[in-house]
Amino acid sequence: MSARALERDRALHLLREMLRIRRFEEKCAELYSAEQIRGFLHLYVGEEAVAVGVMQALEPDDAVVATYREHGHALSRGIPSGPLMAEMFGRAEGVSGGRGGSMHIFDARTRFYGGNAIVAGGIPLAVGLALADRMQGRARITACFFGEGAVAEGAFYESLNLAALWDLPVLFCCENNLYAMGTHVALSHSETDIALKTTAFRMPAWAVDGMDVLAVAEHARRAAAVVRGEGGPAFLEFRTYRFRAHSMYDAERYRERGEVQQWRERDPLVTFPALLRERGLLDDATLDEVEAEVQRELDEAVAFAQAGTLEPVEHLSRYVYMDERVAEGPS
Amino acid sequence: MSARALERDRALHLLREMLRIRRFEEKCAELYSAEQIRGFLHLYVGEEAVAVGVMQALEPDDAVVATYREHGHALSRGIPSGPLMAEMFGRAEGVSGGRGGSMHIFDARTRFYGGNAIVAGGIPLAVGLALADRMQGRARITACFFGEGAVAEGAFYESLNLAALWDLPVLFCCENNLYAMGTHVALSHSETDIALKTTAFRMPAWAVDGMDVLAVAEHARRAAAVVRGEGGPAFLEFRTYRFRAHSMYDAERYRERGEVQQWRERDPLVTFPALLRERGLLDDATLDEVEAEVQRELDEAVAFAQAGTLEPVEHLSRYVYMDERVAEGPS
Amino acid sequence: MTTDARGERMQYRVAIREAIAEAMREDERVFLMGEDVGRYGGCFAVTLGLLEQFGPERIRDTPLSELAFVGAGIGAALGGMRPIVEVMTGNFSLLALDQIVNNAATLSHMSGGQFAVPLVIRMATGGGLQLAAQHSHSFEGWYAHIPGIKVLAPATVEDARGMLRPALADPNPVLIFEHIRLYSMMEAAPNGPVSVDVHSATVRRGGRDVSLITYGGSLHKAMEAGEALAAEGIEAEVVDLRVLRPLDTATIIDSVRRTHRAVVVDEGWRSGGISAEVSARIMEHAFYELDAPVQRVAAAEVPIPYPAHLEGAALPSVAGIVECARRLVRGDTGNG
Amino acid sequence: MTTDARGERMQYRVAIREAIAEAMREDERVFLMGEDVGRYGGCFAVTLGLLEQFGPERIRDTPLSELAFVGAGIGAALGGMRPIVEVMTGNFSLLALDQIVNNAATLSHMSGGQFAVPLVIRMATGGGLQLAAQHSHSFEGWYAHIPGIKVLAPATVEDARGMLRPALADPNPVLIFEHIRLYSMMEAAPNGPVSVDVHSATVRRGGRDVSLITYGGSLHKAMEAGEALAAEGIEAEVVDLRVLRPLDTATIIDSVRRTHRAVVVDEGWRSGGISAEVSARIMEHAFYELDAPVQRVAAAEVPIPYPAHLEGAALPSVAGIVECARRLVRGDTGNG
Ligand SMILES: Cc1ncc(C[n+]2csc(CCOP(=O)(O)OP(=O)(O)O)c2C)c(N)n1
Ligand SMILES: Cc1ncc(C[n+]2csc(CCOP(=O)(O)OP(=O)(O)O)c2C)c(N)n1
Ligand SMILES: [Mg+2]
Ligand SMILES: [Mg+2]
Repeated sequence: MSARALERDRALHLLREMLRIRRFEEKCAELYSAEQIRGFLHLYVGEEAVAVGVMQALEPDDAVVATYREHGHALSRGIPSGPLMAEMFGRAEGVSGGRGGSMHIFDARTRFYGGNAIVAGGIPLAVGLALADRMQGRARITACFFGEGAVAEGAFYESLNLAALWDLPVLFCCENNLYAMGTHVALSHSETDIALKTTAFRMPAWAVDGMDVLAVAEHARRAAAVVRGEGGPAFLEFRTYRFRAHSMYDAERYRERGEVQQWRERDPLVTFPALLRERGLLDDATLDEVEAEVQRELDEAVAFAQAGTLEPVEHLSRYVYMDERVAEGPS
Repeated sequence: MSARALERDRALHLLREMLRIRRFEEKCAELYSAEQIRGFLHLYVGEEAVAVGVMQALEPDDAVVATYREHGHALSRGIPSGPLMAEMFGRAEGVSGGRGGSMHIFDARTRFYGGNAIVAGGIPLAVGLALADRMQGRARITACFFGEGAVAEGAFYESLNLAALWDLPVLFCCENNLYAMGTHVALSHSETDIALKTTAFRMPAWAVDGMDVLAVAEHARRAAAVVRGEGGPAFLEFRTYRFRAHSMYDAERYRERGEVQQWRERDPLVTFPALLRERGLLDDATLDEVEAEVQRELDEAVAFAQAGTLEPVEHLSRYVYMDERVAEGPS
Repeated sequence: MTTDARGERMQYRVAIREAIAEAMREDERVFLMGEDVGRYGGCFAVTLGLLEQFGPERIRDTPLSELAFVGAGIGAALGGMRPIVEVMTGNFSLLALDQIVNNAATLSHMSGGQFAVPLVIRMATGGGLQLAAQHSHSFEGWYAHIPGIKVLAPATVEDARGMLRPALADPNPVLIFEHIRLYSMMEAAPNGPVSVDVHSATVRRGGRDVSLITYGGSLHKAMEAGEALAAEGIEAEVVDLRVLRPLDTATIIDSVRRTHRAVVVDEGWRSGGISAEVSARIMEHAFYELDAPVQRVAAAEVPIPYPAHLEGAALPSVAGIVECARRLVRGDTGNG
Repeated sequence: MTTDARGERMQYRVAIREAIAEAMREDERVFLMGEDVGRYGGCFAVTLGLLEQFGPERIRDTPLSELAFVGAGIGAALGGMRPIVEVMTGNFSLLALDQIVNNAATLSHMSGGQFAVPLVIRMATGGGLQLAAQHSHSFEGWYAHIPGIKVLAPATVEDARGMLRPALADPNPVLIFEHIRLYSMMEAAPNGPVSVDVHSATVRRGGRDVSLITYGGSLHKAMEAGEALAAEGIEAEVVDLRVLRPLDTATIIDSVRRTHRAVVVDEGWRSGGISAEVSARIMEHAFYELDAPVQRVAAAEVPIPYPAHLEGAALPSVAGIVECARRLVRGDTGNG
């Protein structure tokens, strides 16, 4: 394949991945209104470039730890959309057997360790996963996602210190979307330059435009190489924005419509296709094709979820305790 | 009084205060061996310059929050040595009514809020005390002491952020004595330059020679003025050393005798008297006099404690709940 | 359900909001802090509009730092304020537990009575909204184990409206647990400055055949069960504990003396829940009054799952209460 | 006290140390982490010498970061290791509770059984060394409320030696509570690789008049009380619960069936302690076997104070157990 063809392939892949997330979540919002999805639903709309970009830097054996806003990470990590949608529906065919719902996506096959709904609750887990790799002499890394709000939690600081102190292969990925629910970063942090936090731990950090999927991918690639190579942690702060409400219960009293509008101009699903067109890598026909593909996958996912079954009530207590050692996936 | 006389007075005051702590604690160690003091006993021997120096910067209305290693802070804050020693003995005449013992010194009169035996557990309290002052428009400050080990706790980071974010009048005083129990600072922190931690919070910080009581007093004075004036927090890291074991249960396997020896050369109770002699502010007679004074106070304190009574067992449940609003001291 | 409320009907969340606003108007020392209590309006919309009324100093949005801001609440109480700290849910409060148990609950006692901690901590509790295994648990019974704190569980709009005032007047730390399923409930609430008793349990429904002893979100299930049982000719008395620490043993025992049978209903997990404590107290104080062993209807011992049918199966249900009470009254407890 | 131990006598702390060393020798995936477990030798000298044997990678001193290193233990377990995490005392473990309750206890269930968390957390518990209100409390009964974790309480050197192996083999998080007063106790311990049963309670002393049901540090008080009661002609059966979650109800009930009377002895606070759960289970499973109401001897509901006489008064005592059992057997329970 020519360099040009390669570039085009890669670009279309990134676009397709972001689109898969966008369409998947738009559908989720619709299904939420239709009461087929319940509980808390946190959408990633606007932030897709971050998950998609970072995932390009991971190997199949690496681990991912994410938050309750993790559909994008799950999809771009390779969790099939059918079981993912079935999970939203609470069906037994869901990726977590339907028990977790939107906030608790788990997948042993892709080493996807949640889906954690305690803000910053996944960060110590990531440190531990990396510790296990380090002690077992494996070259794997763990990518750990969290918001800028999580950076106020003690768990964040304790974990960064441990990771740096013990030289653990964690790629910390902070998604700074300026808000923690309704609390602006300036009301959460005395020092709003999030990447500076790592000064306290002697950890290398980079701030990255999280609306630019190529920038994300490039920084993630470099940082992941550092982490994999030397075994020590690295920190990436992605400056991004969530276009929609925090969850489906949010009236968005805390920000101006104008602010959202401004950020929408930087929508990666607007700017990236535009860039590709400019570079001659995308035309209407191709975009239509990608959209159609994505739509097909989504339709199948919804059909899969809707055909899903409910776990028998008699199984309620199953897995409160594991009876025997389970296969630990590709661990 | 002449400037010289003033200087002499002040110098002798500092010396006397440090000596009071040293002799008090040496006596405590002895009484511990004699089983008159029980539980955990953490001595401050070697670190006296820190508490004594900082206390010079406080007004009577300010608040102090300390740790389980707080005899020095209590004495230099003005808690009388009789009730302090009685507390060690668990007598009803103790400053905390005998219920707390060595680790839980409380004194409403001097606004001494513990004596906290959860590492870093007092730091959020200090933030709250300062918040109360700020909201009530009072110019008081809160001095909060903790070790470099505590700096690894999430509570530390969360608290620094809150204090800086809300511009609260807290003077954070980190006593970096290089060890947390048996764990060297290099095994606790990926970044061992503790004062740098505050970069994460935009808080002014200074590192100070904690073995030099004049340096401590001078830095504390300046920092306290900043805190009192502008209302925002400041951070002081005191580089110091504990000469004795962590507590009475410690075999000190984690450090070389030579290291202790080296630090002993910087003992403020050696170097400060030497300095005063050099400057012609101290002679043998005066030192003997101070020693005698200190000894007299100590003898009285021990006698007071030994004459103390045991709280009746029937009072065990008293103050689990406060029945009526108590006088809140000078709050 | 409230017996002497004469005011207008309002939502439980509004009742809490009004109680907070009233306290803030009356006492300058009162302030509210917590995550998203201000600009967002509260994660369950309890505090909506308070920021506009009282400003950001007194309706204080905090960073995500449960341990520090709860600790700061304790410190502020020591410093002369009357803080109301909101922790979003019981599950998150575990992050602040050290400050609550090791500081708030101990300071008065271990200082020999020198300090009081007049602090109120409010939090949402319970399941039923499909929020899954990190948002749905009931820890109020667990907190009720800790000497030095008090634990309130308003189950009615009247209590939601009236418990805050005495809680703020109390020189001790008081935790208030608000059940997430009750926030939207409408009931009549008393007008004006009100204070309800925060020492006693109360009988919400009289009956002679069996006592259903419960609190919070489960009260409403027990009341419904009472109706259903009445239709079968079984007269259930429903006791609302209201105060989980200190427990009002006398009201419990009085009820059991009347009915000689009891079912404790609790949304906490069964083993080691407050239902066990109630059962043990009846054992100790009314053993010879019992015609049958005290039963418990509690949450299944599982992390609460997301799907509605499994969550429903995990939590106490009206049908489950009815069946348990029926068996108890009919003398079929399967007890050896 | 142990019945079938044939090995040499050793301290409880040494038994734990040997169990750790054995596990580390046998399984490369096992490692120990916690504050001062290495260079210091462990705050209660349990791990003395292990660093020299196994090196700093596997005997890992941690910073003061309970939340993160317990969470890292969970993560390491997910990643294929078999971590033993030491938290110095139960009081400090509250800082890590979020990770234990919201992660360790839920991950298997909420992931639909995809992940196991084969983690062991050890901590010291209990009072009696005059360590006062932030070091002396007993939270093992509290932890026993949480589905998804298991809770062990070794009361003998044999159990201290033998419980670690099955705990490490368990794919679930297992918490082991070591009573601070037992560390220096000497008893015979079994030799070589040993594993004790970690599912059952056991009868440590036979008797027909009353069951003293207890565990951990209180076992020894109950045994002493048993002696004293025997001298008065009262034959007490002493049940050591050993496993606090899941509780072995059958052994408890069997004993009550024999004795028809029970006293639960627990160093945790009375209200909402594990003693309440034991009482409630007897209520549910053996009500008709009871000749008198089950009694509890538990800690006074106060933060444990420093002075010996007050601490002594706050904790269960041999005399208190004897008196309670005597009154129970003589039929004087003051129960209405
Ligand atoms: C410990 C904890 N506290 C509070 C919450 C409620 N909550 C859920 S998401 C959220 C905001 C988190 O903000 P951030 O970390 O920036 O992530 P974002 O939602 O912006 O992606 C809050 C407060 C929670 N889930 N866990
Ligand atoms: C939360 C918590 N963890 C562990 C301990 C046990 N402990 C008491 S003091 C101490 C070391 C603290 O070191 P540092 O903060 O440097 O203070 P220092 O003792 O050196 O003055 C430890 C680990 C504790 N008291 N609290
Ligand atoms: Mg955010
Ligand atoms: Mg230190």
